[in-house]
Amino acid sequence: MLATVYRLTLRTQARIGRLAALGALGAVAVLVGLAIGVGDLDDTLEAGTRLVNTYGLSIYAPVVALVFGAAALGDPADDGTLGYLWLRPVRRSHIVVGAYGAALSVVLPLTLVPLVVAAALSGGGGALVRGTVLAATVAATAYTALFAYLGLRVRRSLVWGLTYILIWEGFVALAGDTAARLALRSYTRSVLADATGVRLRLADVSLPIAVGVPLVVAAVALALTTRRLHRMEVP
Amino acid sequence: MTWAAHPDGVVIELDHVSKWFGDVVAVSDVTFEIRPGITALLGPNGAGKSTVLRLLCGLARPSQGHVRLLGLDPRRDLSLLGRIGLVPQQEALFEPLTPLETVEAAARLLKVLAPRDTAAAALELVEVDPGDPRPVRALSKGNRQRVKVAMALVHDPDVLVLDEPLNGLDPRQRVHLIELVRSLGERPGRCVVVSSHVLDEVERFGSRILVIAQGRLAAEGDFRRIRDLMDDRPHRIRVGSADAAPLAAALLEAGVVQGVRLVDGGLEVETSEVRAFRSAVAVVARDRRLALDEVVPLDDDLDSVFRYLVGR
Amino acid sequence: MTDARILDRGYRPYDGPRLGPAGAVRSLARHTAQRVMGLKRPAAAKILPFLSAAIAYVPAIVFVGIAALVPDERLTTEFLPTYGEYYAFVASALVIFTALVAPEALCPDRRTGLFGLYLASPLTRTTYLVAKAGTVLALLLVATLGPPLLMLVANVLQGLGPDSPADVALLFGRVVLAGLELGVVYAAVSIGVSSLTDRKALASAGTLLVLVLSGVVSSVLVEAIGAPDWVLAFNLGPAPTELAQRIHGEPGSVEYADVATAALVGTWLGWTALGLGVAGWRYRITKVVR
Amino acid sequence: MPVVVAEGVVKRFGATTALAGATCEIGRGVTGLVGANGAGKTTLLGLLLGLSAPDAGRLEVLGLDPRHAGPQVRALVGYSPEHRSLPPDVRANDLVAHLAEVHGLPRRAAVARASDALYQVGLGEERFRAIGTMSTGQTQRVKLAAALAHDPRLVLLDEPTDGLDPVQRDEMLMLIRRIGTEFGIDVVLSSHVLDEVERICDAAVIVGEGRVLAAGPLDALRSTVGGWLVEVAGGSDRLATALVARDLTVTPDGRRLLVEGVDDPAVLRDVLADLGLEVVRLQRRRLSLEDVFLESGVYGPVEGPA
Repeated sequence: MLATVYRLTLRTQARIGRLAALGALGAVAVLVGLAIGVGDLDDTLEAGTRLVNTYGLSIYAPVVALVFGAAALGDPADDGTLGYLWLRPVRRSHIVVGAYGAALSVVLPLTLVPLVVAAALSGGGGALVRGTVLAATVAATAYTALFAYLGLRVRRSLVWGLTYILIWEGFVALAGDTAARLALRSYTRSVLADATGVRLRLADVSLPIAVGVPLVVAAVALALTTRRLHRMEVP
Repeated sequence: MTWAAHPDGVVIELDHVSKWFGDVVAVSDVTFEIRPGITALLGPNGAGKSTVLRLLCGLARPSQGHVRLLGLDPRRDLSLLGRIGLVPQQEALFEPLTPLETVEAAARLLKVLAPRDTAAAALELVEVDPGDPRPVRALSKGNRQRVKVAMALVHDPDVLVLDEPLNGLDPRQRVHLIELVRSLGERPGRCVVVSSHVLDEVERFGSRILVIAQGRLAAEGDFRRIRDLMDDRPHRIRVGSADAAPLAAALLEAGVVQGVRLVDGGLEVETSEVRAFRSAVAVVARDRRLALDEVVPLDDDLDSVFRYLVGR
Repeated sequence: MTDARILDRGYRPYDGPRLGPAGAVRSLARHTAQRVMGLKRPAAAKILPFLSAAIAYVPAIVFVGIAALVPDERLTTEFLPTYGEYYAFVASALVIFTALVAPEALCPDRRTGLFGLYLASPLTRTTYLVAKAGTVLALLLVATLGPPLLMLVANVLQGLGPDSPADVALLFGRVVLAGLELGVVYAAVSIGVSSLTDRKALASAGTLLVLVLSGVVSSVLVEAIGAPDWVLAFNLGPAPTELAQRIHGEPGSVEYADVATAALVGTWLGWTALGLGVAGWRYRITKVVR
Repeated sequence: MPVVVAEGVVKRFGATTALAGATCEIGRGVTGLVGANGAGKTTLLGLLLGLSAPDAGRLEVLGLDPRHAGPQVRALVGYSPEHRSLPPDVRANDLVAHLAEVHGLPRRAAVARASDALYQVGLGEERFRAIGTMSTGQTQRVKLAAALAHDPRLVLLDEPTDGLDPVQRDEMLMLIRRIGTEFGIDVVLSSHVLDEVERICDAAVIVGEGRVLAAGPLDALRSTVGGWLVEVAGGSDRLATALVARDLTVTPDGRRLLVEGVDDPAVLRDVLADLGLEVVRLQRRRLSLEDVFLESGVYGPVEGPA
């Protein structure tokens, strides 16, 4: 059952238009990484980490997760095909995990590949690449789950998602430590800081927490999505 | 698959069901039972018909009262969902998939044995070529509609709900689908609910109707008997005859008609004792040696019944 | 004379003049302009277009005000920007306005299916696109040509402008040419992007993306990879403004010092042709759902 | 003078032949255009409007050749497409006036006629509301008004009753009938619901596999085929045996009996009177448009590559 939902979601969501657009955004990261690498900067690790952090983890990864995460169950709910999954003797958790898995199978490569290439090209060395891989994976996993719930909870989930990424994580979370705790960005940023040793603003969380909390957030988000799917009235 | 047979064969039961969206009452205090066979669900646009349909198959949750399908609550009992087949009104499908993949996916989710072969069989039943390599995106509206029907049949459901299934089909496809649904309705224990606005075609599905108007149940049962209950609406019947005037006089004299109008080629009568009229018309004509070559009821088809029940 | 009559309220045929395709193009242009500016539509639709167009005029009004209030002529000629420099002040308003006009003009027709109705009228795909492109250009000119013209007229009235009529005519020509240059390239690019999708939000974002990416890519290529300087001309942000200053015979900004005017004109033609070409191709192949 | 003349019209889209020599004439009044999915109906409508050119054959609409005089033809034709195709945030009267102008009317006349057309289709003050706030029924009427406002000589309607409930359908059909008669504007009604075509059309054109399989006034198409339909409330079998005794051939058809070989209807009257049965229906049998449609071999091509 779960595999069928996974395949269905993957085939309907992996659309050329979206992949091309996000691929272009990823290409920008690679280009800038190349620029850092080629330029005669003294501390490429610092510059590379800043690139992965500001562009990669703060904008690129969340946006990719938003586009595919929100669409995983949001699109079927909007166009009415959700009924073809819902009105079946399939546990709601299987539907959610299947759709989430499909979204993640697109978000992970689409996030990891450009960022890791950018990290490598920027000359930041093995530490940066390792940090990028771990941070990007945590980011993709958590954000995709968060936006999967958002996609099912609200209409026009893209607008709400962007609001969360740009405004909540972009400004409000910088207000102070407690506020920062409520934004995934501070955790993913801490993972990167821990691996590369570069000090990043508001990135003072220990590694186990920096990895643990996002995964918990992901689990809670999926649970909420399952409950929502169970109780909702399918359009 | 045995199911907890309801005592007297009732398959779908709504008991004092109401449904609000915010402070808009979509369905208010509706109670009815549906037995095996074909039942047509009718109602003006925006009168709550589609909400009743969604309550019926568990897509929506009643604000009050309860819905029972085969004795179970569709909102709580997941296994029940494996016995319901729904053809929804909206046209969206899993666009990149081919017809066979679409129906096979449904079959898998419905835990059908040999999903691929069953899917192919279901597609052949609705005259869609299972080997068609094109994604459903490229198919005509008529063919997409038939793929939806195939998805609802692939698991031989006990409850089949079709929301305007003939939408987009051409005349031949409509005739074929009507015959298919009729044969589906004949399987013992299966209950088919069809909603449609084209009443002349609804008559061919069968004569049991359920009319929802202004969010309430307006009428239920065989529409001909419903027509006969409408004693505030005299029957209008056209009588073809060369001797229109004398026949009109004779019928008036016999007291079986309340009103007569001469029209070209005969007359139109209004009668509230329709049975009396039907017994007398041939006898009166023969006794007075008056020509009688047509007796055609003008307002006892489903269209008129619906209009009287619901029309403004 | 009868004191009562019942007029036939039935259907009345029309036997007045019919204006043919030309009338259709004019009507489509007027309706599109109204739609873009939010007229005859809920109030909310008026805010963004009027706001962004107004922002383009604010600096002009301020400069005219200063020129009028400050008597000392030397100060004003030193302090106030030249016609070419004016565009730098309103760059952001121009970009926002551009990202609004074409998407609103082109996308809704296809999304709602009205495009199919237009094709069933005396309009053809070509006259439809001509009317739409013309409207988009006209609206953009309101923001690119209006303000400098306002300043020119105000300066001439106050005697600050050039003295001899010949000079005024020359300046007027330059202002019009610069306004047209900016309007055309921005119109073409935004029309091209808007023809690719029927969702105006995506078209607006796409237009902004093209403007931004053209900058990022060209600067990275030149600075990082060391591509020749004329590649900077592809940057849709500063390049058109630079060309406007060249039209006014003013020295442009430092980065573009050694970028030949020919390069600027070349990329201007390139972007315009690309935008209109994409739109022409898309509108020829768009299948209308009937 | 016929409104539309088509002779041997051929139209190919790549490998598929949408029209393979369609020949027919559409006259005044309301004409039904019926056919299988993919039989070329939509293609024919497109050719009539001059939106695409036929590969062969001759086509004439209102005396003009749509291939060369496309804009002139479309100025005189009103078209109401099947799909929801109106912007939701524009007021109905603004849109209809705009479309009238686009069809060539000067501004003043367009605004006046738009308001008039919206009245004629039964929209009162709701014509000043945004189309998005309107019901399906009202939107279909706005589309009809948009097709009428510029006083066309021919109106092409594609499934105008789509999405309407039974009462709305009857009202729309009566309105279309009025357009074809009172308004004096000829109508081509493309529909899949043959009962509705039968109810309001004067003539019909049946399209199948890219050709016109049958065309002409409905009365000619639905020639009477002899035989009578009799329905009684109970005692149907007694009636059957009595009729057979009068050496008439009787075949049951659902609740009714099909009686053939009747030369004088009086015999039916007498048998019914003698048996004292309740006569529900006594009627000459006529082919329905559906019978004609199905017998004309209208099997649309099994969806070949579109």
